[in-house]
Amino acid sequence: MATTTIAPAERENYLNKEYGLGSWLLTTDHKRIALLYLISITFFFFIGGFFALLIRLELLTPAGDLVQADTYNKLFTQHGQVMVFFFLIPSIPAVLGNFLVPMMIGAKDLAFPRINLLSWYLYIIGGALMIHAMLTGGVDTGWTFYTPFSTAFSNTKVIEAGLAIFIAGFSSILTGLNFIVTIHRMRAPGMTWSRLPLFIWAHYATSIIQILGTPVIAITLVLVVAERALHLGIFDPKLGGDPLLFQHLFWFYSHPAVYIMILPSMGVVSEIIACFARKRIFGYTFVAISSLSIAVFGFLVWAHHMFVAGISVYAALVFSLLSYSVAVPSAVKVFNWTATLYKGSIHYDAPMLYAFGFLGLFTIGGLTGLFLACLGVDMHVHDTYFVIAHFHYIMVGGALMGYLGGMHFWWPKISGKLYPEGWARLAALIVFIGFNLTFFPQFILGYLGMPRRYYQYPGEFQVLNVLSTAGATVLGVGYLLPMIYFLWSMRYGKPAPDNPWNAAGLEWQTQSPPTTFNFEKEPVVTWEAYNYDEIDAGHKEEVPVVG
Amino acid sequence: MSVHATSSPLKTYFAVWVTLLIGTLLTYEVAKIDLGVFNSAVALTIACIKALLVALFFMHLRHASEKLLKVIVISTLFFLFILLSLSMADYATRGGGGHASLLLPHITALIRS
Amino acid sequence: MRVTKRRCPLSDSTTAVQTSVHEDVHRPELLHHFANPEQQRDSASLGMWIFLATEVMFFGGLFCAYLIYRIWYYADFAAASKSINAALGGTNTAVLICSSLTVVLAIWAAEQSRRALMLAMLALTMFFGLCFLGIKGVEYHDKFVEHHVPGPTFSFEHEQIPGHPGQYANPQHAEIFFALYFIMTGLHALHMIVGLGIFTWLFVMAWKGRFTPEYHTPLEIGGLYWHFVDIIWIYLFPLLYLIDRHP
Amino acid sequence: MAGNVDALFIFLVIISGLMTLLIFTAVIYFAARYRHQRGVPAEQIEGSTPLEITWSIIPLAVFMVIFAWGAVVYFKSRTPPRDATEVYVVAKQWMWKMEHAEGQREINELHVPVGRDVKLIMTSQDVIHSFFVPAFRMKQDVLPGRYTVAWFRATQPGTYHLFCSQYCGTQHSGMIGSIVVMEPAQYEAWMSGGSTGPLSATGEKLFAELGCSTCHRTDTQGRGPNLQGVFGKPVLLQDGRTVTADENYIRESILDPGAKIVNGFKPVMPTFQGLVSEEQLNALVAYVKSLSPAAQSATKTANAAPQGSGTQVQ
Repeated sequence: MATTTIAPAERENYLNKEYGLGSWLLTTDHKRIALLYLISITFFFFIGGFFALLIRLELLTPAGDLVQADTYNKLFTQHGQVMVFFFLIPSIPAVLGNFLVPMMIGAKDLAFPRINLLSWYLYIIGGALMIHAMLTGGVDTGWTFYTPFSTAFSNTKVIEAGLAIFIAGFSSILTGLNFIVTIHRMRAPGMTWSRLPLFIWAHYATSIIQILGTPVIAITLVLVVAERALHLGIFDPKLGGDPLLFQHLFWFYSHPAVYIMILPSMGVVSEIIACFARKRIFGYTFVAISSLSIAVFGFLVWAHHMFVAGISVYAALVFSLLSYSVAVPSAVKVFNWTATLYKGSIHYDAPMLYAFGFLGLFTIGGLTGLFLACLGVDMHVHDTYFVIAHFHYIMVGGALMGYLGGMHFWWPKISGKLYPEGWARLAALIVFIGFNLTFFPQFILGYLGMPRRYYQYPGEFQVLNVLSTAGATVLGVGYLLPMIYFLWSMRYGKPAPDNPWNAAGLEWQTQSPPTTFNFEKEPVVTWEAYNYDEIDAGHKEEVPVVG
Repeated sequence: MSVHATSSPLKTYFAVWVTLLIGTLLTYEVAKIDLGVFNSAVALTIACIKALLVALFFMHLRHASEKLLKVIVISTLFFLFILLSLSMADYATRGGGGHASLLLPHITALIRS
Repeated sequence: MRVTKRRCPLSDSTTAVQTSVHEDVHRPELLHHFANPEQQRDSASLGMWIFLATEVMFFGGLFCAYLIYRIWYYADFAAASKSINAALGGTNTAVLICSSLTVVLAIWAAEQSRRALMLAMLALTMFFGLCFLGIKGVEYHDKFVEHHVPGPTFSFEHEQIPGHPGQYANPQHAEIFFALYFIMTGLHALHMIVGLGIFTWLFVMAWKGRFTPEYHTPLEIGGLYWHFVDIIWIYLFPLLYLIDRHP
Repeated sequence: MAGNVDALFIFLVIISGLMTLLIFTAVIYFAARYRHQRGVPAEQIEGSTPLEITWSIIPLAVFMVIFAWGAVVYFKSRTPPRDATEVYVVAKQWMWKMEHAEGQREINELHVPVGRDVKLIMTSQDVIHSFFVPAFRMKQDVLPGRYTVAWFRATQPGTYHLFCSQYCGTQHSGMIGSIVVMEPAQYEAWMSGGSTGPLSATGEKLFAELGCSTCHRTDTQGRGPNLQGVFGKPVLLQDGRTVTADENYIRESILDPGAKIVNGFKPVMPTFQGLVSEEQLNALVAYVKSLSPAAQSATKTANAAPQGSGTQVQ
């Protein structure tokens, strides 16, 4: 199964096959496009992170003293827009998904390689427009674009930002479309649905949301842009429109969008836990089905963002009830991951540490979601720092932790190099501690009543805000570290073997880094997913796990 | 899913075409008769039948040997239905007298009559 | 949608993957990463259907807005709708239905290797498409002249509400109708223009003799798109033109 | 009300605390107990359907309890008591304007007596704001173009934060004020000063000035409906529907008179959109309400869903 030979440096692979800018910018190789995405989303991550740092610095003191109120409003708006639309949504699907989906199912490429490249260009055009909007005045509507503020009151670059996200949305749609077709049509012989890695199931579920949810925000943004440019009255109560209609349409996408961010991360964690516990995932079928049900139920719950917005109480009841339908499959996943550890043979390599971090943070993030879905409590904590803390636990604690875990897990495959394990474990620890220090105090702040999007606040909230800012600096270091040692490893890292973790999965059966078409020979799958018993049985003298 | 092997014969195409044209004419003419609320119902029913005909025969959905395409169509319509119906759930039950309320006045009118 | 069947630039520079088990069926239009033509055609067709699902939700947001305001401002919507020329809208519906017929005939012709018929049908499809846009242009022109285009020049004063003599439509609510009318029909027209682009390309491909009875997937895929645009119009017509037409 | 929300909150904290503890303990215990040891292979376990069903059903049951409890608390907080004192709130960028039914006006401050139910009838002049008093665990978005309603009962004298919790532009974080809760005696003293007369009296004057009284007469000769006793009652419309005459209906009828014609009347009333300010509108609504002393507050139906009884300014 797993080969232990160290790859000779001169072996041809997707990285050294062709050189030059053109060979990258015109590539249709899913792996190269994944790297293009990796570079671009990292760029946006650090822009968004820079905004976050400024926000935290401003909130160090109760008075608004670091930046102007308008600047602060632009900071949190652009932090949200950049992080949500230009980092989190493309993060795992467009980087790890792009790289791994074809390899895991034994395909040579995605079904539509050129559409794949097109979606990267759309992302770049959207991103460029977003940056242009930020440089020429910025946006101050909040990432939610609530009307009538965004359509009739804001004096900032709403139209440009709206179009930027519209374009980036199509990038996301095309990625989802590509994945669905690829997973349906390109599986290698023997790769049945029940043999698919859970990573693939998660991406399949994600893609469903991408193709069915994203167009709704696209049209909503078209309406916002049109209304702002031409003074139509679709969302403006002064002209007969209903601002709540905007919120309905916006959240119809933006709630499921949370699952675009978290589902792939769940897929990553399933792979990592299985590998480092040397076990098949407990309840494979249930974990796979829970991904799909999260995708479907995710569409039924959007108005829980609107409990105090002025919707009908009866609708609020329905949406609150439905919201719990998403909580069940999420809980099922957590229980199954935990049960997978039972009687495992657990290794503590860096990816596993990230997976543990994910488990802890996602548990807290998920459970605090119960508070927000609960009508009586949401009345109090809605639009406070409680909400901020909750969704950062899901999107940063969950999605980003999974992304980093995945990056560490597959970095040897992607780059063909090994990163320094000690540093990686340290970074995982720093991120976990920094994260909790940043965001846990925000739960308390929210309960005490500090509203979100405040650039100055009453003095009694200061202690918790200082804690949070302190945590943010730790977190910042935690995020910088991996970037540094990943870059370092590309030049100085030891060459990675083809399967450094002795992991199951087709992607490990090809060389590191893979050749342009992934496999020397079309693989034929004759085994179930996560056949760690067979792998370990075949290696009695154990190949030492790297690290 | 072999599409080209299952193309409908020409006769079906022309029959569908004529039906669609008749449907269009029918929609147009029925709209001129006052049927109250049933005007919209009739118009939408005809539109659905026409759309179904196009999908089944022109887009070869009827002969798609694979269930997948049908599943995609049905589930897309399901999510569209979710979007429309759950937002309506809000608009229909906002109480009181403003015109944001859609359903409640109708229900009271129904009970009274 | 990418429907091309030509090779990717990288495919011919490779040596590693020429060991495909399906090498015996290699044809020029078969992309390197597909095992066989069936897989390629099925992928393309599935891709288009999923894209159409996306389009349904794209228009779905508009339908949602339309539905709510139509119920809120029914009388005003009826008055505004009555000011549009329904005969033109009806004609356009018929034109699109005819174009859908010519599309299926073109595919049928491709299957029968009747190249001339296929080219004629493709040309006819484009002709109908242009007719549609022309008629649409006339309609838009009428609305422009009547100051029914939302914006600073918009005016809808003293327009009777159908069935309620002496009652006039609220111009603001009528403006919402026209905003939705222009956005919905405008986006539909944009899809028509994209469709015309696709069909121009298909026509060129057909002219060059790229389509055979075995291989004409681009025609089928382009056709799916065209029919879908037709279906959208089938709904737009009664919703926008025929709200209340009784005398 | 704060107590209700807190009890529920604490319940949730306990539930989720136990859940976190369970998962963390299990993860840490398994991770330590089953750490990799040479020669001890992992034991492959396929899964267990009964276990999956158990850990789906039990959380679901707990969730349903949370849902039901939350719904009860929410429903209660959305249903203002009938005899609540009414305060009109107009939000604008970036201040809160309050008008007591008795006529007192305040900016960014609201004085209320301890132990009395206070109903807020709120609207916005520009964008969406949100009326948030953390101490009362109460929050309601304030929308332009319609009324939303909230209520509270303060139990402790003191000064409490009032925040705008819906982002509304530059000075969003400056749009804060305070709720001053006073002992009844102090409150009466405060109320006795600075009033220009009850809000309904202002409304009555306006009603005459704007010429409303020429058509809306108290006899049956008027071209418009007689407004005596209308508020809170069902109104039969021309198209056969019935609506409840609540604050939003009055508001809509002033701004968009053609929207809901009362059965038996002609659509002759001109719109007052742009002619009356939000404050004047509030006064007119208060006046129409004062004509129905029996039903100071809206009827039961309207109360059940008051915050939803939206109307749009045309």
